[in-house]
Amino acid sequence: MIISAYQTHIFILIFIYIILAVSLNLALGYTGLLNLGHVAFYGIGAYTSALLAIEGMPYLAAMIIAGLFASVFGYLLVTATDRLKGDYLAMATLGFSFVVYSLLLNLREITRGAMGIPGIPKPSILGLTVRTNDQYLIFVLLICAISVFIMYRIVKSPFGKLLEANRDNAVCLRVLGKNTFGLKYKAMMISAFFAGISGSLYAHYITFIDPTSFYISELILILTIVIVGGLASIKGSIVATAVIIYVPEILRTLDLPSSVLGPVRQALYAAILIAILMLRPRGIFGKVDLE
Amino acid sequence: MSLLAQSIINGLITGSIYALVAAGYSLIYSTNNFMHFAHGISVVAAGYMVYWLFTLAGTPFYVTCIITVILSALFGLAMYRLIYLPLQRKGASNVILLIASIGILTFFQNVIQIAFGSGVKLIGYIEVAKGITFAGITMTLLQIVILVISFIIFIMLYQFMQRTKLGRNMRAVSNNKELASIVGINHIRVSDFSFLIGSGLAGVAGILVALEQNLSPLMGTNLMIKGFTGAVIGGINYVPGSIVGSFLLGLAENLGILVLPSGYKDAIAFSMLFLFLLFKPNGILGKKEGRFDK
Amino acid sequence: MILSCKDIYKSFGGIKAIDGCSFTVAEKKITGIIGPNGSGKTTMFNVISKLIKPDSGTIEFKGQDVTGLKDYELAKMGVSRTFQDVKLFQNLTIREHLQIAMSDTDEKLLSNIFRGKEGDAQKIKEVMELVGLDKPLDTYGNDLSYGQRKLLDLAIAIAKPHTLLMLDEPVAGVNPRLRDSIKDILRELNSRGESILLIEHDMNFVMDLVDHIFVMDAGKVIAEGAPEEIQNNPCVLEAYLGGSEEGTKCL
Amino acid sequence: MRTGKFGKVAIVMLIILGILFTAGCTDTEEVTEDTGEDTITVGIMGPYTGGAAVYGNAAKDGAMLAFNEANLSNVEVIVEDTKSETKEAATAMNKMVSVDNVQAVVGDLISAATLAAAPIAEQNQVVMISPASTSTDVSDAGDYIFRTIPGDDGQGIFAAQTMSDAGYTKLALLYTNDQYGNGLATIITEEFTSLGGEIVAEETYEAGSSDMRTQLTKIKDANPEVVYIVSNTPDSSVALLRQVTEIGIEADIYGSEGLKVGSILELGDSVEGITITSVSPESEEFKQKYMDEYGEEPPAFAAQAYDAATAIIMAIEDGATNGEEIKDKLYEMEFDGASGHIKFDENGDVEGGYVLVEVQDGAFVTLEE
Repeated sequence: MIISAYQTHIFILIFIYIILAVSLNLALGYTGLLNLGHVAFYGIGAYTSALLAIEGMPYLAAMIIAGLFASVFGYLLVTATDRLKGDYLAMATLGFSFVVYSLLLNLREITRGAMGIPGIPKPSILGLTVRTNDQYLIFVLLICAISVFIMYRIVKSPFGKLLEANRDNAVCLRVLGKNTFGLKYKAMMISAFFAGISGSLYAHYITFIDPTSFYISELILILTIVIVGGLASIKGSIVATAVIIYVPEILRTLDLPSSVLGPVRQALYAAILIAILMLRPRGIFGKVDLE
Repeated sequence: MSLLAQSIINGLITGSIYALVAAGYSLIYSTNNFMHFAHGISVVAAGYMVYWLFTLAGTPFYVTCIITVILSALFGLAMYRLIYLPLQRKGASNVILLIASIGILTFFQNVIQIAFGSGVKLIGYIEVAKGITFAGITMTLLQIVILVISFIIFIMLYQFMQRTKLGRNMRAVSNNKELASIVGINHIRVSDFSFLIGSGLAGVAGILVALEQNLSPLMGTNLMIKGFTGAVIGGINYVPGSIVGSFLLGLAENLGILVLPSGYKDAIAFSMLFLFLLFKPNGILGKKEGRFDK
Repeated sequence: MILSCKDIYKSFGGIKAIDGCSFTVAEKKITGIIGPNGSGKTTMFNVISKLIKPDSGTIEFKGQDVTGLKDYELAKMGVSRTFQDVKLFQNLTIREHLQIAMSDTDEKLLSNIFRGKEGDAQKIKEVMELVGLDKPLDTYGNDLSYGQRKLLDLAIAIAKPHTLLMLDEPVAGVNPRLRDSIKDILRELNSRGESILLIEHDMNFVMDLVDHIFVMDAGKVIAEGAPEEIQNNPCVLEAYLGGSEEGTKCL
Repeated sequence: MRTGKFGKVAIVMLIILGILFTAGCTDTEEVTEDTGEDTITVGIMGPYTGGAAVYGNAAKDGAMLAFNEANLSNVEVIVEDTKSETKEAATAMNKMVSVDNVQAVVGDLISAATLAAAPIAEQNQVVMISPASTSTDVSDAGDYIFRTIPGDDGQGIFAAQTMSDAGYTKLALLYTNDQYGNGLATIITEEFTSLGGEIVAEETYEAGSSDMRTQLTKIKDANPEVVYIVSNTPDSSVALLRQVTEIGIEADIYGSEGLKVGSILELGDSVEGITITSVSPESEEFKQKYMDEYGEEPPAFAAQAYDAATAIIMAIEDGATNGEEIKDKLYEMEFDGASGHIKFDENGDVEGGYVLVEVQDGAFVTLEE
C-alpha cells in the first residue's frame, strides 16, 4: 500500500463520516429539518448491526437491517415531532439523542450498558472476510461511494428539488399539491437509514462500541462538519469531513510539551473552527440559510 | 416519609442550581433566539475567577464576588460583540451561531485546563459539615442561601421584565424583532444588555456553584445541558418560566429515582425535555406562540 | 358552480375573522372578492385552500364536499392559488419552480432516483411567455424583484394543473404597466375557459375585469352582483368609507 | 459566477488537503527509515482532556519518570491524547503504530479506550500495557495486551472480603454508571452475598455528575452498615463525599482506588476515616522519586504506569527490538516494581495485591495488615 496504516485509518474514518455528514445534510440542509437526533440513528445502527452480527447474522444483512432499524426510529421521530419546527425541533431532537443515549446505557440486558460490546466481528461478505485495514478501506470506500451516489441522485432529482422547496417555503409547496409531511418522513427516513449504515461500518471497524461513542461530542462533530461544509452542499460536507477529521491530526505534528498537549490541541481546533465560521459564515460551500 | 421529604428538598437544591444557570441562559435566548451554549463556560469561568481571586490570591470574599460578577458580564458582552454580532452581520443563521458557541465553549474549557490544570478545585470558603436537620430534613446553610437567592432572582427578573423600560424592550424584541425595530427599539442595544445581565447572572451562578460543588474545567457542559433542559421545560422565552422549569426538573429527577433505578436519572430529565417539547413547546409559563409548522 | 362555501365561521382568540360567510364561484367566469382591509378576504382564501381550518361551515369543490381535506389534497384536486405576500422558494431557479408546479410524479422517491431532470421545456416556455416573465430560467428566486416574483407566483399557479385559479391581490404593489399586462393575462386565461377567483383592492382593475363580485366586510358577505350593481350599492360605499347610518342597515 | 467562485475554493481546499496528505506520507517514510536502524519508539497514550484527564496525566508522568530514569539512547518516547474517547484511542493507536512505528505502548487507561485500541495493537504486533484498565474483557483482548493493574475481580473480591471480615453484613453500593463502576459492582455483589452479607441498596450516577443527594438519601434510608463507593471521575468523587457528609450518612465509607486523588483531601475533616481498597501501594522509593520530580504524592495509576514503562524498558534492555520480542520477554519476566510484584500470566494480567488505604489527618495512609 502507498499510504501508511495510519492514513488508511484516517481515510476509513473520513469515509464513514462522509456518509454520516451527507445524510445529515440531506435532512438538515436540503429538507430544512433542524435535526440534532442524527447521532442517535448512528448509535442505533451501530448497536443493531453489532448485536446481530454477534448473533451470527451475515454482515450485509446486519448492515441493511441496521439501516432500516435506524430508519424506523427516523419515522417515529418525525411522527412525534411533526408539528415542531426551527429551534423547537432542534431542542426536541436533541432530547431524543439524549434519551437514546440513556437507553443504550441503561438497557443492560440488551446493550450491556456501560460495559460496551467488545469483539464485534469484522465484516464478511460472501465468504470473504474483510480483515486488514486496507481491505476495510476499499470496502468502506465502496459503501461510501454507493451511499453518496444515491443521496446525490436524490437531491438532484425532482424529488430532491421538492425537499429544497419544502425547506424554503412549505406552505407554498403544499398549495402546489405536494404532501410536505410525506416529504419530511421520507427525507428523515433516508437520512436515518444512511446514518444507521455508517454506524454499522463504524462498529465493525473499531470492533468495540459503548454508549459514549454516540453522545454529545459525536453529535457536535457531525453537526460541525455539516455547518462548516455548508448547508445543502454534498460537496461541502465531503470537503468539510476531510478538513474537520484531518485538522486534529495535523495538530498532532505540533511539537508541544506533553503537559499541555491535549488541551492546546483542542483549543486550537476550536479556534480554527470559529475562524472558519467567521470567514465563511455559511460554510465553505453553503448557499442557503435556515431561518 | 422523611425519604420523600428529603428527596423533595434534594430536588429543590438541584433545581436551584439549574435555575441559576437557566435564568441567564433564557434571558439571552429570549432576546437573541439562538442557543448560546457557551453560557456554560461563563459559569465555569466565574467559578475559576473566584478560585483564583479568593483561594489563590486571598482577595476578600465579597470583593471577589463583585469583581467576578462584573467580569462575567463583560465576558458575555465580549462574546456577543466579538463573535456573535459579526457573524450575524455576515448573515449567519442560528445553527451557525450554535456551532460557534460550542466552539467558544470548547476553546475556553481547554484554556481553563491549561491555566488551572485538569484537577478538581475547591474554594474552601465554607467548611464541609453535616447540614442542619429539621423535621427529618437535612440541608446546609449554603443550600438555603442558594434557594433564597434563586427566589430573589426570580422575583427581580420578573419585576425587571414587567416594570422597567429595558425589560419591556427585551420582551418586545423577544416577541417580534422586526416590529420592535419599527417602533424604534435598537435590538443590538437590547442584545448587549441581555448578554450583560445574562452573563452577570452566570457570574452569580458560578460563585454559588463553586461554593456548593467544586470546580473542574468540564463542568460547564453538564450544567449547560441541565440548565437548558430546565429552561425549555419552563418556557425558554420567558425568564421566570425557565426558573420554575428548572425547579421542576430538579424535583422530577430526584423524585423519579425514588421509583426507578438511579441510572435513569438523566433519562428522566431528557424524556421530560422531549415530552414537553412535543406537548407544550412553550413550556409551563412560556407565553409566546410556539413556532409551529402548521 | 365550481366552488361553493357555506356558513364559514372562523375566529382567532376572541376575534371573529369570518362570521358566517357564504359564496359561490361560477365555472369559466372571473369572480372577484372586494372589501376593506381586515374584512376577512385573505382569511377566507386561506380557509378555502385549507391553510386554516374553519370553526364551522362546509366547502364544496366541483360538487364534492372538500371540508375535511388537507391543503395539498385539495390542491391536487385542481385548486391553484397565489399569495399576496409572495415568498416562493428562494434557493430554487425559475425552471425548478415551474417543474415542481407541473410535475405530478416528483413525490415518488424510488422512480426519481435514477431518472434525470424532467420538465416539459415547451410548456415552461409557453407559461413564461404567457405571464411575460422575461428572465433566464436559471435565475434564483432570491434574485427576483417583487414584481417578477409576483409574475412567477402567477406562472406557477397557472402551470400547476388546475380547474380553479385563486389569486390573492395579483396587482397589489405592482406598477401600472405590469398591472395592465396582468389584466390581459387574466382575460386571456378566462377566454381559454378558466375559472378564476380573485381578491383585489384596486377597484378599477376589478370592475373592468370580473363577471361577478362579492363584497366582504367584517367577515361577512354584505353584497354581491355584477360590477355595475356593486358600484351603485350604498352598502359598499359604506363599508369602504364607514360611518353613515344607512350603512348599518346593510348588515 | 457563483459556481466559479465555489469551484475555486474547492480546488484550493483540495490542493491544501493534498499537500497535507503527501506531507504526512513523507513524514512516515522518514520515521520508518530512522527506526529501521536501531531506535525503538515507545508510545504513551491516555486521556489528557475529558473527564479522566487527572488520571491520564498521572499515568503519563509515572511512565515518563521511568523512561527518563532509564535514559536509553535507543528509545524514543511519544505521547498521544485520547480524550477519554474510544474513536480517539483507535486513531492514536493507528497513528503510533504506522507513523511513529512504535513497538510498545503504555496505555490506555479507560477500559473502553483500551478495548478499542487493542485490536489494532494485536494486529500490528505492538505490545500494549494498560496501567489502569480493570475491565474483565481486557483479559481476552489478545496476546499483546497486558496490564499492570489487576482486573476488577481482584479488587471486587478483596473489597467484599475486607468488608465482610470487618463484620459488616449490610452493604450499600454507590457506583458510577460506566464500565468501571458496573464491572466492580457486579463482582462485589456476587462475592459479598456469597459471604453471607446483604446488599441493602444499589445506586448509580453518571460519571461527571455532581448531584447524588437523592441516591445518598435512599442509601441513608436503607440503613447500611457500610457504603462502598466506586468513582473514577475526581469531580464526582469530591461532590459525592461532600454530600455524604452533608446528608449525614452515619455508615462507614469504603471506596475504590479511584477515590485516591489529592483533591478529596481538601474536604478536610469530613473525609477522615474513609477506607479505600487500593491496589498494592507504590513503594516508598517510587513515592519519593515521584515527589522529587513532580512535587506531589503519586495519584492513582502513576505507579502502575511506571511499572508498565519499566517492563518495556527491561524487555528492550534485554535485547528485544520489536513488539513480538517484547511480548515474549514480558511473558517471561518477573520483577518487583513500584506497584508490587509484577508477573504477567497467560492473559497478560498481573496477580497484584491489594491494601487498605485510610484517610488519616489529611493524608492517605496505607494500613499494615
